[in-house]
Amino acid sequence: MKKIEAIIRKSKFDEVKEALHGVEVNFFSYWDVTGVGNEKEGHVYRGISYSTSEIQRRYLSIIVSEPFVEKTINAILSTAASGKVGDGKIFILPVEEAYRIRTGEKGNDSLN
Amino acid sequence: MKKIEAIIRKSKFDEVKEALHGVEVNFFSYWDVTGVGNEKEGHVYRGISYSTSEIQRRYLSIIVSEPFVEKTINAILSTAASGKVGDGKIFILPVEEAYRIRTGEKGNDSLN
Amino acid sequence: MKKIEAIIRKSKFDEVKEALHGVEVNFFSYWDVTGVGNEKEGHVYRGISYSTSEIQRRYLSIIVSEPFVEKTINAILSTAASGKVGDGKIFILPVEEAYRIRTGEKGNDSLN
Amino acid sequence: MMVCTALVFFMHLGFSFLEIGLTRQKNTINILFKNFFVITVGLLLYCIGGFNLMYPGFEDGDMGLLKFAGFGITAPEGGMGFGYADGGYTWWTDFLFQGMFAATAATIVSGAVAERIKLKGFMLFAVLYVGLIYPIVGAWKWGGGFLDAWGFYDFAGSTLVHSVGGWGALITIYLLGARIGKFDKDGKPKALPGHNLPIASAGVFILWLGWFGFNGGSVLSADPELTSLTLVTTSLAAAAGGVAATFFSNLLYKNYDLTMFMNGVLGGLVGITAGADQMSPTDAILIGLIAGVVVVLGIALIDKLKLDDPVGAVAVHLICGIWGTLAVGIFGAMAGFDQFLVQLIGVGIVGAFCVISSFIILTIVKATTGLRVDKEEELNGLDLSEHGMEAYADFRTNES
Amino acid sequence: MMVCTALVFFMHLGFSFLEIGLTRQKNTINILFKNFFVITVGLLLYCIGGFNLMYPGFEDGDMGLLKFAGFGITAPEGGMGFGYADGGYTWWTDFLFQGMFAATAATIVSGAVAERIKLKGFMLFAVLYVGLIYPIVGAWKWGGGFLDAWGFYDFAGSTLVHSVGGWGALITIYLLGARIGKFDKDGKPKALPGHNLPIASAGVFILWLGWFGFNGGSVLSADPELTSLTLVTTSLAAAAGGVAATFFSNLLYKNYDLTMFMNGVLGGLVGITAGADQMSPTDAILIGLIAGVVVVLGIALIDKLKLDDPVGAVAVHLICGIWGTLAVGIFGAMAGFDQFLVQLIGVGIVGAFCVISSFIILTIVKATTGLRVDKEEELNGLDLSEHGMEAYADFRTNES
Amino acid sequence: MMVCTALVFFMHLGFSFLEIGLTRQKNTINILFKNFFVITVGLLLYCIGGFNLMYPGFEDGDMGLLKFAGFGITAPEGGMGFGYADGGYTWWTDFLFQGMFAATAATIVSGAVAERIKLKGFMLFAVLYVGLIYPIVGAWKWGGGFLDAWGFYDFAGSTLVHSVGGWGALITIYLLGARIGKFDKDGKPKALPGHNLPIASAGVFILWLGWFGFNGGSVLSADPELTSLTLVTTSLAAAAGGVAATFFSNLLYKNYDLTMFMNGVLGGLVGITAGADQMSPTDAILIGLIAGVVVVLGIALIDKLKLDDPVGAVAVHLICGIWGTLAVGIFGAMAGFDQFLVQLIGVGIVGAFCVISSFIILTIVKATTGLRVDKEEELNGLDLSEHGMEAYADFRTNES
Ligand SMILES: Nc1ncnc2c1ncn2[C@@H]1O[C@H](COP(=O)(O)OP(=O)(O)O)[C@@H](O)[C@H]1O
Ligand SMILES: Nc1ncnc2c1ncn2[C@@H]1O[C@H](COP(=O)(O)OP(=O)(O)O)[C@@H](O)[C@H]1O
Ligand SMILES: Nc1ncnc2c1ncn2[C@@H]1O[C@H](COP(=O)(O)OP(=O)(O)O)[C@@H](O)[C@H]1O
Repeated sequence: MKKIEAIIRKSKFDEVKEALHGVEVNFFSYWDVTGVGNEKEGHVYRGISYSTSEIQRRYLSIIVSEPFVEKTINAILSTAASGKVGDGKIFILPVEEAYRIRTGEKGNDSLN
Repeated sequence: MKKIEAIIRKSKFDEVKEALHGVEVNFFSYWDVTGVGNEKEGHVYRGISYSTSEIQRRYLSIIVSEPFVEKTINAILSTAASGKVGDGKIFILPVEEAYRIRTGEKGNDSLN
Repeated sequence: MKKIEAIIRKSKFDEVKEALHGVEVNFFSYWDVTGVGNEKEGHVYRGISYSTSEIQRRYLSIIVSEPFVEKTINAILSTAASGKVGDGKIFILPVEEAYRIRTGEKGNDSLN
Repeated sequence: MMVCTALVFFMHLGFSFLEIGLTRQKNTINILFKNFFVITVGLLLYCIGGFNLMYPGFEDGDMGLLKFAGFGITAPEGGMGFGYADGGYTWWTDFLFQGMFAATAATIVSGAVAERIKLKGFMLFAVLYVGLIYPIVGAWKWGGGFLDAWGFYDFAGSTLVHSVGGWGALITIYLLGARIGKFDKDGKPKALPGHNLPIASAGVFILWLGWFGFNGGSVLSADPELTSLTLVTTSLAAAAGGVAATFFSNLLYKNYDLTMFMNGVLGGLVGITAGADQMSPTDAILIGLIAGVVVVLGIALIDKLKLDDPVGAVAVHLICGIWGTLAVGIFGAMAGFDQFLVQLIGVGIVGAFCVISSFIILTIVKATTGLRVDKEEELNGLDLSEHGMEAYADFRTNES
Repeated sequence: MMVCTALVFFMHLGFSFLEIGLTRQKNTINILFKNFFVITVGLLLYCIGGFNLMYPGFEDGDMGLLKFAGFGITAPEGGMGFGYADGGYTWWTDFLFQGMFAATAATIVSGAVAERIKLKGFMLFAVLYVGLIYPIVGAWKWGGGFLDAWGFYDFAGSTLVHSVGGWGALITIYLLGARIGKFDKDGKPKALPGHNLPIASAGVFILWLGWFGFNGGSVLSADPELTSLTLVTTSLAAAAGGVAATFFSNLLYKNYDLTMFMNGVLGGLVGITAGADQMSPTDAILIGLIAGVVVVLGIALIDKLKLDDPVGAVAVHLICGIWGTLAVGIFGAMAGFDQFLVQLIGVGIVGAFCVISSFIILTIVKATTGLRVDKEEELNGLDLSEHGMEAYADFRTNES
Repeated sequence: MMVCTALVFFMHLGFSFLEIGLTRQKNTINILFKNFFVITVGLLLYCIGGFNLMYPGFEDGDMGLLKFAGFGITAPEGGMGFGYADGGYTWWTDFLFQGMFAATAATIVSGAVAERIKLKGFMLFAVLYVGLIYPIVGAWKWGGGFLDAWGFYDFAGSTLVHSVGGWGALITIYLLGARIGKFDKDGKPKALPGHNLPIASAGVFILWLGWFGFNGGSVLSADPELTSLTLVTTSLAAAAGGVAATFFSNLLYKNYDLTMFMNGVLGGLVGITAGADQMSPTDAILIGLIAGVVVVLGIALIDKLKLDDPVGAVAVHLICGIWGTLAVGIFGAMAGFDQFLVQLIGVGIVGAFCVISSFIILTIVKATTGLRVDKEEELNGLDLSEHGMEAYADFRTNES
């Protein structure tokens, strides 16, 4: 099992979600984070123009079993990219175990 | 050391928290996320009935030393379950090191 | 590659961020969480005085390549500490792979 | 007078804001819905009743019932809304002004029972309480009934509006029980903080503004001197109530509690309502100061009784309403022991009637629609479980 | 009358709140900006136009144009704002009252086109619509033009204000297209829930309050009887509209939808506007009840037509505006087949004119500033892309 | 007049909303608390002072003090609130209207010092400023003092209310220093965006509404022509101010800044306040346009001076207040070089007095309660550190 953490543009979320469903990844959790990165966003507030590298991003946390890892990554890579700086990142972390709270089952069975 | 990520129903949080305190797990962090899963929730907005699989969930991040892993999992499993679809998941990830910022100590000592 | 998760006081964030930039760690994501820990905060609401161990904290998620791990930890340790209970924790988790969504590159190259 | 009607109408936004702001976000839509329900249905009920009172058929029935109960209200226009149509304003204005008042009683209840009452149950309760109990009590005094004959004085409704609402609130929260999490296993009260204090504060400002209409309009004439005195006493009592509550609660609890400030202002306003036209500014300030202290103690008392009143409606409307009614016998132009006694009796009779009738109504409600939502629904919030909507769909929430 | 002007001014806050509350947080600043723009520029335009109408130079030009078009408006003061300056109020009050009205038409459009229109395009549209179309139509009736001569009746603007705004909204959303995500691939409507229902509810309360000024002030005299009757009919229609919409939508969709309650109240208010001074309370309630049902059906209809109207402006202002105008021929003192026919013709002519002129204006807009923001900007929200600011900078958001 | 009093009262909600909206969420409760404090304590102080002025004892003392200082105010009713009680309204109304005004001066300061002032220090400052400085200055003109004798004109308080507040704000923010994070190490200003722009916008709408009462009520008579002209000039100046500020700031900074729109509207309102009854509509528009530009430049100037004024109080109230006072000598019925000079002198004297007295008061404050919270408290927000509460307990926040 792997944990796939994807940090994407909020405006790409709907497309990414559909692509994930397309490869049978129907379970995940997400929340919004502030990303500090290369992209700069111009703001003006009361006459002060400033540009910030702190941008709202969406954080997806997807735990999948090994056979799904690649499909998932490809689904995200192909839909979340706009080609402009700031498209985000995908990270893969090892997961040792998973439980489904409802039934108590564990292992890959608990994932779907 | 392990990181225990638990995604639970918000309405179960108070019970889970007490159970965790019951097994001496007094330190953790949590935040609210949107979960995409099997459970569907019915909504109506301005005459449009729709059901969504995006549901607010609470995300608990608990880092514990090995001896606590099982107790923690059992505490969550026994309190967070309602038996209905959508009760959530628990994931176990490896943690290599931990530091307490206040003192700089590391290892298991830093955890409590 | 490692994932550095740091839970810090919100009031220390600006200093931490500058310290990170100081050691060339220019990329990370953060969000606010509720921390359950040793620190207690006194509140009063409509005549009910109560103290809570649930305190708002900021959660930093920083993925760095091995050579940066130590610098990053030191940068955080030296700026986030106030010496009072509740300064927070740093956790190090293994990361297996990283991708830059914009270009699809992977490995350490994708991190900066 | 028409302006006052508009201001009294606007109080319903004030109540809505106050109630929303002092409760948790997961029940926001439910509270708003109840408030819209109360003002619209209240007005319509009032219209139906008002009209019927003009035609013999219903009037006989209604009055007959009351006659049977022995309260000698015999004048054809003995009901609400027509009794004093001899001033410098029209019947229409009076109807609307009174109609806006009527709904207030149910709105007061709405705040106290928030976050756990079943929507259908509340709707049934509100219809019966606004449609029957409030006008019956009102007729006793403003309709020229027996309380009026005895010399009971209640200028703009400390008893007739606020206490009537407050008693209803008290009985309902008693039967309903506390919200989950309000008391811990040992019975110690816990804080369930309101989710939007700016909105709640705005509610208080709007209510204060509305009180200019409430008390100002109750002069029921364009006499500028009396009306303006009324506005001065109203404002001073509000100011004094707020200040007293803040500093008294600061003394007790060692913090500057904004919600106590708000409740103190409201307590002062409710306290002055019964005698706003009888008091000098100094009297008004005294009444307000005492009301402010009373509110703080009242809120603590409610907690001690293991009752759960999220917005402080009982302390503000019932306790300060009683205080204000009695104050007419203590301060101002009408003060005197006899008057005090009459006020006390009036408070007692109205209280007894409201308590009994609330019990009866709530028993009916319990038997038919049910009174309280089930545990799961309450934990998830009434917005999702009763309305299937979220009040702040775009915001990440945080509550426990 | 001056109070009414203040209340009508305050309606602009009501509209702003309603529109904000029913849309997503990422477009909040944009909507607020549009509302500020409409009220300020509307007033200034009105001032420029009003003054010019007083001096022969411009007046000749303007009237000549209209004369040329064959609508026999010949009186020198045939324009807006001066035509009925014979009552018990001053020219200045009248100017301001009318000026506050004028901006309303554009505000109605603002809500419907929210979340996707280009700011510059909207500003251009608003200037032309408020500066030209609204006063031309207004002159036909309130300025003593041909509709007035035919006996067309529109007390406070069901047609002249609300339908004019509503037609503009309809045409603009038709040309603009739906928001991304409003319809799925199969054309089924999806919900894009509003982000702040307390604010939206406050908007409805404020609008209701403002309607006291809107309808009350349109009596244009201090006749207390008529004014107060107007307030009663206005309030009862609002209450009836809200109740009807709620229970009718509960019947259809099996939930208690707060936003339907709100739209129902507004529908009732718009519905009564044309004949507020001609109706008995019972008539008003009937008009309101029907308006409530009409709003619910109207909203469903708009969805079915694949049009996207986030706040329900077309259902509330256009459809209920038409209903209200026709209702003058069906209910109340003026009812009669002839009157109904005149009303129908009036609705038709105004509709045709607004549709055509909107098309022309929007074609100009499209050719110059452009009408719709591009996809990326829309997804990121207009607040960031057009203003570079966030409405709630300190809150963690959640929208999809 | 009573309606105007209600509207002026309501301005306090407007100020609260504006100040909250333009600051960060972690200081919201603190700001609300200060606003409640100012209005309630302000009213009570006013009442105490007002009454004392009616009894020889205090009056002699007070006037003696002032006599000693050499400002020949000798009339027994020389203080505020009684001087012009010869119009068509009652003493009570006048008291309340003036009392609502009085608190405004401290409210203006409240906004500028937000997010870092110590609560106790502010309370002490407000008591002294509202209780002493404001009435002393007011007596010079409205109380029939020497400024009045010289022919200084200030219709509704551009100088007597707004500048008095503005000077206090300027001195306090100078002594207080900027918020942490407002200027970077190189002294370049950074943005600390307001957390709730809908609420801030509502504040502006409410203030505009309140200004109808502020300026309309200051006519202090029921002369409908003058009152209505005043409302027209007030509204046009507001509109012009908003439009000018928006487009001027768009020119400078290339974006459509909603907060500049809001400040521009307020600048226009403050600017017209001194001469609202003396101006033609065209004059009003010109005054407003200039005020709009002045506000934008003023805000930039404050930043350049390394002062930190989160809500723009100095630019709006002080700078536009001065501009409005001087404008009486430039535009309208009273224009003329002599008048301009008198206006200038009046501005100068009031300014000097406010600056000096603010310095003295703040020195006392610093020595007793302390002026500024410590660093930790400021970073954590005053809501937690001074009140132990959160304004939006259920929402996940985001600020930096
Ligand atoms: N090492 C990292 N750890 C955590 N988050 C990161 C890291 N690098 C980038 N991110 C996230 O990804 C977002 C996009 O990265 P950015 O550098 O702006 O664009 P790009 O990947 O196109 O060069 C950032 O805003 C941040 O949220
Ligand atoms: N593979 C996953 N990765 C991340 N989060 C998941 C995953 N599977 C489930 N979740 C989270 O758990 C929640 C409950 O899962 P769901 O499938 O609805 O119920 P159940 O576990 O009872 O079958 C989801 O809403 C989602 O937040
Ligand atoms: N084991 C843990 N897992 C996750 N978060 C933790 C853990 N321990 C501490 N934290 C986070 O760190 C914060 C500070 O810890 P606390 O125990 O209060 O202070 P200290 O580290 O100074 O003893 C907590 O509020 C919580 O958010």
